[in-house]
Amino acid sequence: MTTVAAAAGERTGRAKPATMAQALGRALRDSMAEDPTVHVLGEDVGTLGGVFRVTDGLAKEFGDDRCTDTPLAEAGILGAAVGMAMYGLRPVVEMQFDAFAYPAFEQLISHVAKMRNRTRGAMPLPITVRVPYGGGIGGVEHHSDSSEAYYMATPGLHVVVPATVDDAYGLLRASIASDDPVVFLEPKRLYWSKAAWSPDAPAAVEPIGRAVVRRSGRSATLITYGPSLPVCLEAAEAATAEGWDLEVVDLRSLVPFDDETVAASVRRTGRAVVVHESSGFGGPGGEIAARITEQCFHHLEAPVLRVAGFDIPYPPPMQERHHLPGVDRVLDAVARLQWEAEG
Amino acid sequence: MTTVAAAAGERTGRAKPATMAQALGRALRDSMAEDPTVHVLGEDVGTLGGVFRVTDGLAKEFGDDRCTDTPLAEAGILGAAVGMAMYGLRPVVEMQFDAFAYPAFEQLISHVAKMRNRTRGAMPLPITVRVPYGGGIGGVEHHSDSSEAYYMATPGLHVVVPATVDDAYGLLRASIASDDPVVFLEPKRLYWSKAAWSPDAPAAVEPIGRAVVRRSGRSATLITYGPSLPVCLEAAEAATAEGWDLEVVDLRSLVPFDDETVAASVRRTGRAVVVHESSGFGGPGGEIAARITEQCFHHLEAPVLRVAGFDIPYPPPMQERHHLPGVDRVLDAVARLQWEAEG
Amino acid sequence: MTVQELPGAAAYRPTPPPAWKPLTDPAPLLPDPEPYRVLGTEAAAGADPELLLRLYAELVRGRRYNAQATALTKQGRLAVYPSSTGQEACEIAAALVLEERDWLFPSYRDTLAAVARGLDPVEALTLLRGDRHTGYDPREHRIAPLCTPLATQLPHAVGLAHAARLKGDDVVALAMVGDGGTSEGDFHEALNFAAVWRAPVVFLVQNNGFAISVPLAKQTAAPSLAHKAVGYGMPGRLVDGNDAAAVHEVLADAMARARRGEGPTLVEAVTYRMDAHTNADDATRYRVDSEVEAWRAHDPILLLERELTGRGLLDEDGVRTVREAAERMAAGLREQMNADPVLDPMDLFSHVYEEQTGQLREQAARLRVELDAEHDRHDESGAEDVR
Amino acid sequence: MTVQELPGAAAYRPTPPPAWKPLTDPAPLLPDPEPYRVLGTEAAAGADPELLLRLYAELVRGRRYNAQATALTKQGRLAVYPSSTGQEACEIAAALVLEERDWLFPSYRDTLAAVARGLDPVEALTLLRGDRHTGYDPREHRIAPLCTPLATQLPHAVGLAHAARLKGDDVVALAMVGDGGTSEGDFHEALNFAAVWRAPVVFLVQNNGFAISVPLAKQTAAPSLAHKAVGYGMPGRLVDGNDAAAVHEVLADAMARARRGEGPTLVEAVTYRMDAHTNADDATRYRVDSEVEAWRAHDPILLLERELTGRGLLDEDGVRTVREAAERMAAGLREQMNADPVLDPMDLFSHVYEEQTGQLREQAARLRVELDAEHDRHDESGAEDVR
Ligand SMILES: Cc1ncc(C[n+]2csc(CCOP(=O)(O)OP(=O)(O)O)c2C)c(N)n1
Ligand SMILES: Cc1ncc(C[n+]2csc(CCOP(=O)(O)OP(=O)(O)O)c2C)c(N)n1
Ligand SMILES: [Mg+2]
Ligand SMILES: [Mg+2]
Repeated sequence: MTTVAAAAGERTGRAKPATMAQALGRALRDSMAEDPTVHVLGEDVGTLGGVFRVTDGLAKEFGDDRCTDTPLAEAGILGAAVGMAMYGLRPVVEMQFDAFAYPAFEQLISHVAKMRNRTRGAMPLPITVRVPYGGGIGGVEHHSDSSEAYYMATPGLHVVVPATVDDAYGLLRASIASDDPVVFLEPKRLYWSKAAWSPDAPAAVEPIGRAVVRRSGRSATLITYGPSLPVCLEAAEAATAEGWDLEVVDLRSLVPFDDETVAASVRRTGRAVVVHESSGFGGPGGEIAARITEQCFHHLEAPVLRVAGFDIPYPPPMQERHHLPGVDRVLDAVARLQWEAEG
Repeated sequence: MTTVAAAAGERTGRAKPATMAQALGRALRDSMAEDPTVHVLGEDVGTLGGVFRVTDGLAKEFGDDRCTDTPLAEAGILGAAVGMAMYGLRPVVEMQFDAFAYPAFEQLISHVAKMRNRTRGAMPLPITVRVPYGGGIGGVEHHSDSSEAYYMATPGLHVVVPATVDDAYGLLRASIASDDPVVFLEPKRLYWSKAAWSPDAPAAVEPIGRAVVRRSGRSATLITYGPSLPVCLEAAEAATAEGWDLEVVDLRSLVPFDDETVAASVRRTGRAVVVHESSGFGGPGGEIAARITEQCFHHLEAPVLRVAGFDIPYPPPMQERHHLPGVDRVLDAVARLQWEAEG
Repeated sequence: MTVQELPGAAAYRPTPPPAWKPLTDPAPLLPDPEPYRVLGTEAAAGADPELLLRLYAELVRGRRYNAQATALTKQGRLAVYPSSTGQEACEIAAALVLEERDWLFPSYRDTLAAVARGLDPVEALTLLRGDRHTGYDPREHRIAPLCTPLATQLPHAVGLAHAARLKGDDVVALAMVGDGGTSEGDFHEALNFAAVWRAPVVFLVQNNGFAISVPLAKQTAAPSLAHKAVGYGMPGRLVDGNDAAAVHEVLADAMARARRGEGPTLVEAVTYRMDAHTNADDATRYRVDSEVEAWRAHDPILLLERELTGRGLLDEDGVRTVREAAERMAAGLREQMNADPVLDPMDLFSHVYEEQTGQLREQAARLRVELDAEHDRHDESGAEDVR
Repeated sequence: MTVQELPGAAAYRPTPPPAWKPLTDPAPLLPDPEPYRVLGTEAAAGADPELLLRLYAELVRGRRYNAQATALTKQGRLAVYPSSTGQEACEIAAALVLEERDWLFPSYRDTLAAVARGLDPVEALTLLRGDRHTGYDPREHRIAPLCTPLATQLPHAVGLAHAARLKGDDVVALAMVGDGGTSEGDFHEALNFAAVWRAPVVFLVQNNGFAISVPLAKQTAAPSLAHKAVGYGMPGRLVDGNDAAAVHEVLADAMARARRGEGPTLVEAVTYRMDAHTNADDATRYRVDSEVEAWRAHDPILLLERELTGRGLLDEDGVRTVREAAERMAAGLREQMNADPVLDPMDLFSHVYEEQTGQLREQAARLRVELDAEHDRHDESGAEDVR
């Protein structure tokens, strides 16, 4: 793993409001500045700066060879990145939207995830695949898929999902620095979320794989990540009116999965709801609920419940609000956590 | 849905030992004979009869236009099948091996699964995608993947996995007759498993979506499907020596999921182990365990446990026996079902 | 006709190189070195005046449609609109060249082709308004759903054309794709299947110079996109995509060829996207105004108007009539799009499968409860029912 | 050199059709109508006798290697073997044409090329024996892992060659693929990227007439597979794949071209798979013996032997020496493959990630317990330790 020293300093610069998109762009820039083997490639990432402007300015600063507009072919992009990584580069691939990563599925599953294992460690592939993902931005079909279940089920991949501006920077730096391939899911609807953040002295970069408690509470635990974190935090606030003091855990990475943090929280609270935007059936929530139950069975006052997108294809923009798990749906699940049993 | 009258008769013919591969071939043949819109296409399905000989004889009987050797391009095969279905045909696609279905992933996820919904029912796609899948046959890399987690997580697809010779016939007939797309996973290592079976008067075709209790028992329920059914039945026999009377549920389809049968069994036994060959993390077992827990929480004496393939890329042939869940691993999980609590 | 019976294929056996022969003769497959043109050339004399006038009226209408749809995005009446301004000759010719029984496979940019084929503009725009994924019954209109994942509609067109041929139906599929889309694996696989199966399908590539911001030179190093045809054993045709008469003629030839059972054709129409990629795009980031201006002089409406007026087939009155009709269409569209679509959220569960699964029934019931609660809250607060 | 600086690309701006010019001149890209040959033609006079002798020795050795590996499947020493018998000229020429610093990207059929490049045959065969996915360090040998998913290795070769060029290293990648593999989308995307990036890569298609059972005529309708090159703007070359001297020369030219920075080349070598697809295949189901016989008369070893003996460069003694060396190699391979590989099941968890996750540590611990129990049982029963 390359060092990420530049990012490891103390936060000394003056914090100003920054968006997640800006923090991601800055993470790319800092990675490229520090490590000449980092190359960005994808559709429209160069001259245009990406359709979400995350790569804005990189081609100008580092040249077209470091930030490259590729032909329009996702399997080709990821396949070429595999070859570049085989030669010692550290490619960061942008897939323009979630559903447009599917053409690269074979390269991802059959090569990216398996090359280190196939060569018994001789040829790791330090590739980061950035995927703007999820709904809530009024996108037409194919622009709002939550695809994390596919990647989670594939041994050999790391799956990382930032939910805050800080983490967007830190986790992307850590992902690029990782010698393992990372599918880096960027919640599109948080791209323009803002937080006080100093690009000059970003917070220390933590290794991938640590969940974090975003809000402490004692009644029950909401377990979530990425686009659903703000929903859960809002729900937790609203829940105080009902007398519930909810803990909120942000997973930050689905692989590796931080069993310790999650189990510790649920053992404390005795109740848990997993919240995500992805469809429920076969989605991440099943795995998470099953793990919690295996590890905390005798601490559980109620079954772990799941609040998720419905088991339907992502709806058209005018209907998406009905699909996306919102505060009410989270609170409804909390209410179903068999409180009467408490007595 | 087209009728499957020919198969709905009583079993009157003389039963002889038949393999699952033969029963599958017979299902294709009978479907084609009955319904001229059924077309088989894929790599080597014609002249050769498929690398597993499942389509043997079809090109001869029905001509190359009904059973077609395609160019070597899985996305093209499935994409063409979409167009054929749009025109009213009922294509049955063969993917040569599990990992070689990945190039068709975008067509499957972004079109096959979504076309009915996209067109509000105007253009359903009655496509069956046959995938010889799973390990245990000594196949080199890419020939032994368990890919059901990907398909399960995709609303719009049915996911069917036969485990017996009878079901191979019946479920394939039902899948082809279904107006919805079906990913039909054929456990490779059961291709040559035999059972007494009469091809002349196959058993009645049940609709997709019903699990079945393969062995009744009262101590705990093993929930499984496809390649792991024989393992579970063997484990259940062995378990009698320990005094455990295990029930074995064969899911037969992962989508639709038969909550009733599964929950009824677990409510009776109070303990459950989910067994499958696919990797555990993010695999079907998480969903299944989570559902059971949601539905049977107060009947459970112990958390639902999972026995699955390890969270590793599928190993080379000489190592696969260590990866595949066998009888011992199932019994070990049963032993961990907190029997002491019973007393 | 089975695959084996195809000329060439029947006889095919691998032969050692001393006797090796190409499967097909490459010479007739190669495109002309320059895009074919009709307007302003000698070929124009042979063009049917009625067709030219029809094309003209449709081009003007199409231009107006593009402008109106773009305006609707500004009013929040459309979620997004990828304009085909500048490319109307391709859109219109593609629609007009089809018989009623033929099929159109449009990409996400091709609502105009669908409208020119007769689809109600509101139905055509549903995807982009954001209320439904597809606003029409594809089978009724023989227009496949507007396709967003690039090039994925091409194998569909091949499969459909193949199925029609097997059934003995005289149906040709015309599939549209952009220059960027030609880089996708699905383009390759579709063209190969089409040629091997001799499917009655015509591929129309609108080379408008860009895939969002990426210019053609970063997309391909080929002499032209039409040259890709030879690698599949089908003819490649290069045409001036702003010359409606030329596009119509080349496509008509390709359709006729397909109908005769001679297989697919790849047509590259060289054109230019005058607007930004969509209303959300900022084209100044990747191209210079002078380039846009150069193309303005080669505008498809201009070219046709010049031809028609030069030949006395069109006068100021004629122009006015055509423009007025286009204005009426635009006004109608504006009005229709002013109404909020009436949507039932419960529809989300209606078409996932033929029969709702138990899970979906449960989820639908949950949403029902939420909606009723929302309804009650709105009733109490006197607010409008948003369902 | 950046993409923008490439000739053509820098100047590229979409121009309206009156001024339209092809990006590249198609004429030099088209393959000759017949496969290029050296042996038995006038060109043979120019061939280096030493190279011919080297090729000959390697062909004979390669044929013996194929036979031995096939025999090993019968003895259960290999899980499967896809033989390249009949295709040795391609395999050997591909290996010999590379400099040490160059990279080879073999498909699953190309263990012979890897062995001819210097890889230990046992290491080359590990995948097919079934003990490891890859038996060697790809970076040490500059041989990518033998690739099973068809055509997926081609974009890897492009990416690697591109990376090397960006670094200023004089490295060319040679990527091998079958006729069937050319139908995959990855083939298309790789060739397009290579041409746009001008990557120093050579694509060698071994057209051996079949993809398992599917003959070329069901795979493509193209004049030849080499004709696909023009669609990417790279030269296509057609060569007699059983003429080792010709394959070597054509590949050497393509390598030199790539080294000069002129970009990729597509080479189609017309050859024939004399054995079944693999030992598990039954070729009688899809082809007739007479066809195999016709190709036997055009055997790569025969062609070269005829040339060498005709020119007095090889006599009976020379043939015997070469055959004996091949026999020694085969005997050595037999012996080496007789030993059971020593495998540690715990390795299953060692290379999934750089650092084992908690989950994997737990799973490894569980397997450890199982193995210990198994070990104890075997100890008790006096059986061998199978770990
Ligand atoms: C598979 C896929 N990848 C990426 C995209 C995102 N995308 C939408 S339009 C577009 C550019 C398309 O360019 P082109 O094919 O030339 O068509 P044009 O927009 O010029 O009509 C891209 C990259 C997509 N829709 N599908
Ligand atoms: C993506 C993919 N699809 C299918 C297969 C199964 N398969 C293995 S070899 C083969 C035929 C390959 O034919 P060709 O490319 O001509 O190579 P050859 O076997 O003749 O060397 C097929 C279909 C595969 N390995 N990868
Ligand atoms: Mg374009
Ligand atoms: Mg071949």
